[in-house]
Amino acid sequence: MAEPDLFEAASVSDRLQAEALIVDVDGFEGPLDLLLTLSRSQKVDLRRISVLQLAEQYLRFVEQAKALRIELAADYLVMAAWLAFLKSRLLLPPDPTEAGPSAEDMAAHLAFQLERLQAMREAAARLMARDRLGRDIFARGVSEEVMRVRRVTWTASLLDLMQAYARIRTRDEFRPYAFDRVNVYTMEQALERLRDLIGFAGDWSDIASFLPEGWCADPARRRSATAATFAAALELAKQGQIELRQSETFAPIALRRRDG
Amino acid sequence: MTAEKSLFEAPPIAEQERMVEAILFASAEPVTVAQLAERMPHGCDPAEALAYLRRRYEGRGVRLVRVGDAWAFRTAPDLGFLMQKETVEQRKLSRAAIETLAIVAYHQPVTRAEIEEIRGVALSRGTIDKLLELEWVRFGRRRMTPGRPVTYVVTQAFLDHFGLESARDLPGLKDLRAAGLLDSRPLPGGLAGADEEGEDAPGQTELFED
Amino acid sequence: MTAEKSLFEAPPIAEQERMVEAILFASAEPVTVAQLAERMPHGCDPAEALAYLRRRYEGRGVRLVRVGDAWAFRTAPDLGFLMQKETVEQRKLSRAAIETLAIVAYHQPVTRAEIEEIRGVALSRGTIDKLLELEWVRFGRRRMTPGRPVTYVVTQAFLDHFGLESARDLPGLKDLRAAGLLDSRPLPGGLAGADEEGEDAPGQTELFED
Repeated sequence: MAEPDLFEAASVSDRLQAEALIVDVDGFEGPLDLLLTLSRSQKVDLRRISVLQLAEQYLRFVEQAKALRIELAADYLVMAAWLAFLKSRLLLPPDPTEAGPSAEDMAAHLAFQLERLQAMREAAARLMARDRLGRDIFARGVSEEVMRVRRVTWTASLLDLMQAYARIRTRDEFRPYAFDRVNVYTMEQALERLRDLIGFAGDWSDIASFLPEGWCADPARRRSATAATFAAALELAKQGQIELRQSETFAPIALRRRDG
Repeated sequence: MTAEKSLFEAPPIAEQERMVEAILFASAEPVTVAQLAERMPHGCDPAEALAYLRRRYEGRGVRLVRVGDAWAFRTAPDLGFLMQKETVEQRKLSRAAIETLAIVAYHQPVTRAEIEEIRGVALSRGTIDKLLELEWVRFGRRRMTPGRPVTYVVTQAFLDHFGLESARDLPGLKDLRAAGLLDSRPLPGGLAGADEEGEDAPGQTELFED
Repeated sequence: MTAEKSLFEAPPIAEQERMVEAILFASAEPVTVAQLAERMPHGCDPAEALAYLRRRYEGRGVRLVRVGDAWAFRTAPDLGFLMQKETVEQRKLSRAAIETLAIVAYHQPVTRAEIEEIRGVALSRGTIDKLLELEWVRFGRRRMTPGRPVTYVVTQAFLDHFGLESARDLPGLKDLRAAGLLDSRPLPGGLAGADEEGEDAPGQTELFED
């Protein structure tokens, strides 16, 4: 660790650069980007980078950020934890009983990721520097306007299609209420049934026992019948024909005929 | 580059001819000699370059023609018959048609009733007819349910038009969401999970399922 | 030369060359060989005509260029300086969008998770959206791995914009491949988990579909 690094840099300009790095943490596109920037201070080919040194640089960066009370996003801290782990694995002699990848494999993979990211950066730069249509190269300014046959074609882009589908699918919760006559048990039906049955309910009985036959198996139908029966029970209680009772929240609701 | 040394020497006439060729090609309107001179390096002689260029294109598929006091490339008159396809007028599909098409693509094979169920409105006759006529949608197998309704599926022409390799490659709701095309507002009532499998399950069952 | 004995003989090749020239000149968009064949008289061989035409325009102010399986006339790159008037304002792409575009181009077909793995950061919502909107990127085949994630590939418009004949002509592609930098190597032990979320997790539902 005798080599000078970014944060022990002697010269003022190096130190200023280091501070700029810290303050500009928002300018980085994630921890890998930051690592790539840090790796440049080693001034070697990415293939010969010292991952251990890089891990130390990164951890120091995180500490400095903490000292300066700069909030780092979670993924920077995850990376810091992983690098701290990697660093300890690299420094300690390998534990033969430990399963999983060796510290060297992990370090090599990190170096590979950095190299690959760097390669993509360079590729992107080369791509953007090419002669580009509309800037360096030009298409025909006018398409020929020989209007002999006017044929209408209908067009739509994939984006239109997807947006339409997304629109429909997110509209579901706002769509006009369509009445499902097959699977909906109405309050009127429930009232009628309850009125007929409460004559037999002299004692407390679970409201669930009043559900109509054939409405208990299918969850959707049971839900509808339960809701209607409950509403009907409330209505009858309001009219003073029955009493309702529930021992605690979510406990079964029981009803009985009200005498007198 | 040519522009630099032009202070002293105009580019060779062959080079000037190339310049006129490129300018006329890329311009949306006919270009006058004065406009050419303005855009070309100092000392150029666009009129002379034009004369060479005109000769070069004699008898070719396009010709250099004079339009008023300006110049433009035009298709050779005898080849006008080839230009019929250029007159095609492109119109956007109606919203109803796009939505119907999207539903067929994502839910195929799908019946008319199911399309109406998902869109929440009746399907007008013209909408499906238009999609059939475009050959983006065709009839699929009849559904083996009472009434044996016909189903609709998308065609190879549909896949070609939308640059898809198969209907299975249509992005799912999660992809739409990831691409920012869909609000990630969760659906109410525990439907949040159901919509992830949207590509496979017909929509109406989701509305009522647990 | 003519494959079928047609009632009428195909026009001489010089005439076919003129036809291809006229059609391509008239269109701002690249035209495929199949589209040319469709518009030209029966028995024509557009591919051969194209070869002649390309040679004819070598070194001219406009050139015949190949874009994927299509062809177009484009101005010569060295004359771009004359065209300031025609220059269309290029909207500046974000750094994330540029990198994502390069990754799609060099690694295609590529999934969202792979893009995130390479960049080491989650892909923000608008990034892919922007590239889809520019029509530089489109959806490719779904990957046949758990979750069947969609993949992204570059389009013909991308090739056209960057003056590439095909995706194989991407600058430096061979070297990158030789250096193993286009491999997708699994990470030993797993680094920062953020990359693997979205793509696979919701897909599980598909494994359990009926």
